[in-house]
Amino acid sequence: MQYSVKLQTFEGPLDLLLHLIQKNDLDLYDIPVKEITEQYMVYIHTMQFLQLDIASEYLVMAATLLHMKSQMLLPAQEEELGEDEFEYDETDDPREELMYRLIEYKKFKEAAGELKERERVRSDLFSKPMSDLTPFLKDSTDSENGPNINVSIYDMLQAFQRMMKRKKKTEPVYSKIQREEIPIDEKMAQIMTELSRHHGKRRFSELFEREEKHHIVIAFLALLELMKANVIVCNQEDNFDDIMIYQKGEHTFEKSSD
Amino acid sequence: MKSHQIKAVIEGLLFVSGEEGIDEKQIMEVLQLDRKTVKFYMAELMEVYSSDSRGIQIVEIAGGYQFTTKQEHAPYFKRLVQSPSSTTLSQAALETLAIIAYKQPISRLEIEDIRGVKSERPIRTLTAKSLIKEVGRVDGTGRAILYGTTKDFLEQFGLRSTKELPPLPDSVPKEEVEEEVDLFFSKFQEQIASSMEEAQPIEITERKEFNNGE
Amino acid sequence: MKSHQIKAVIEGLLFVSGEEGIDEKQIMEVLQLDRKTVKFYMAELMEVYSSDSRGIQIVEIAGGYQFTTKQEHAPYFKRLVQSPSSTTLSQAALETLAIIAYKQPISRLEIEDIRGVKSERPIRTLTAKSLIKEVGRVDGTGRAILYGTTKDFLEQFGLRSTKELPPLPDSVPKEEVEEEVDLFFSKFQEQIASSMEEAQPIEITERKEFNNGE
Repeated sequence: MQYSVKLQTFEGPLDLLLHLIQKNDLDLYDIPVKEITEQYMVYIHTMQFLQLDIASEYLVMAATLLHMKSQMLLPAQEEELGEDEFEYDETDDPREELMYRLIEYKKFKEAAGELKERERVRSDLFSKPMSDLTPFLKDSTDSENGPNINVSIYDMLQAFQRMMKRKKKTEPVYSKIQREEIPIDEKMAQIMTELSRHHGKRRFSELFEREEKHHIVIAFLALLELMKANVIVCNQEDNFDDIMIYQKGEHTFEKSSD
Repeated sequence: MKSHQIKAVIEGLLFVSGEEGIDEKQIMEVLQLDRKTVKFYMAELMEVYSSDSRGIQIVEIAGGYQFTTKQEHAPYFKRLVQSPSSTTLSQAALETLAIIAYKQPISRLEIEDIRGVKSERPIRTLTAKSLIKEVGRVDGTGRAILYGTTKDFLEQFGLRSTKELPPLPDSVPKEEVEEEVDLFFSKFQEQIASSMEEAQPIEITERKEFNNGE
Repeated sequence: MKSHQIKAVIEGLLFVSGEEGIDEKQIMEVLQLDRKTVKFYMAELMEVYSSDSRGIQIVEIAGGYQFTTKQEHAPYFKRLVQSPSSTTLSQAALETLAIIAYKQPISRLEIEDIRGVKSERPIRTLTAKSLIKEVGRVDGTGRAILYGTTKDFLEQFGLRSTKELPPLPDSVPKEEVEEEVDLFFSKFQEQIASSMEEAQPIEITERKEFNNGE
């Protein structure tokens, strides 16, 4: 129980990375990728060891880090790459993007701390409820006006509707999840079949049957294996964008219909 | 503690107690003073507040004290109630008002269950604006206050009775729904609809765990 | 009307408005004064109330004024009344709120980009608490909702306007490392140590464990 409390202090992979950087006294402007990746992976393993749920964002970050690590180890590849996508300039430091995100996140994390402090100070100031002003209405000469509030019944209904909308999003969806065993080799083969069926190009989101963690993780791991085997190339345009997978070899990288 | 500080704290105590006022005994406890000393400071404060240049005065009520406004300022408060700028309601207040209008009589807890957040303040605002009032108490321990709408509420919205309220919008506008179909929600709406017919308080809605961690 | 009477009326208005506060405009309407004159009297009153011997002060928030007690007296009131904003926000909600406060108008996706995690829940909580609201839509397909802060936000954090927010820290000072050791982290360190010793490629162990999990 103790550690679940501790774990909640991480607000996501960026928060965790900041923590690791600070804890190990690393330079945010010159992140040692190998070290931070290893520590990050150990953290993920520890979470699993303690049988805690790992949010998908943490896995995406793991992928980013591993990719970055491999990018920094391997010599830059020369590729024929269609038009605009997928270009790595040799001079680009793959860490730059991550560094920028960490700095940006850190700013707001600190700002959140300041807000918290403000809230605390503010909560030390007490007031009283608004006085009941009805008595003043009662002996008013033009009392037929009522409280004369500038809202209509539709404002009220609209407010209600907004609340329903908000609540709707809060309700959970119940579904039964059946456990499936998907061997990684099988998944790898499946991905290659998928790729050849779709002109050597596929989105990551199209590689698993359902958006369940289990499926996503397996597909993701299979991807890593395929990358290691050097039969595919992956590209992600932006954070949280879908990952594009390209088959290497006989197929050219043509643009798919979408 | 110096005497001017003691008076300052008493002033604050009188203020936060608002219309309800505060007992001599409470002041004694909070400041760890004996009755005689409290009486002494109260006399001094009342003297200060009796000045013409003050808009609040201290009145003595059944073993306690209370801040009130001055009678000669009544016309200004009348104007305040009817001032066009004091007349909008926040989303929180409107939501709360809608729930009370359709589900009355209803307790604060039930309102909070539906809204998913604390609702003391909008209830106080609505009461102060004379749109809702206490209409009864829940039986049993606690005897929670039950709220309902007032005559002023009907006037404000041009209704002859609460039966004239339009039916509740039970569907969220389509274009605004970005999420996949939610089985639970349709269930929820069905239940609202049926509970409306039966005019029962909603109990079905919130589950505590939905709000976890926020 | 003499100036001391005007101030008296304002004092009364501040008192009855309590935690709702009162706008400059409302004071103008009630007293039939122009904005400049109201500002002048408010400044004088604030000065008077700032004295050490007073237990109430006037705070300026969200374009209005409000009577509150003083921070140094908080311990005396904590025992008597509930704090106005005693419901504290989670870290997730605070981070989301900070991003919205500084970057408004901003869409959920942009917020998630900065935080690196899904942020629907904190957004809902903040909306329910009336701290943020929809302030517009992104042009084009999808028409994502743009969020901004509300007047309640200013009130809860004691701000006159969002311009009063402290500047965002743009340099990154090195912070002291928290020295909290707990069960989790000793476990964590152990694993680091052992994985370092074995010096195995991390990818291999990873696969096995992911397969077992779930």
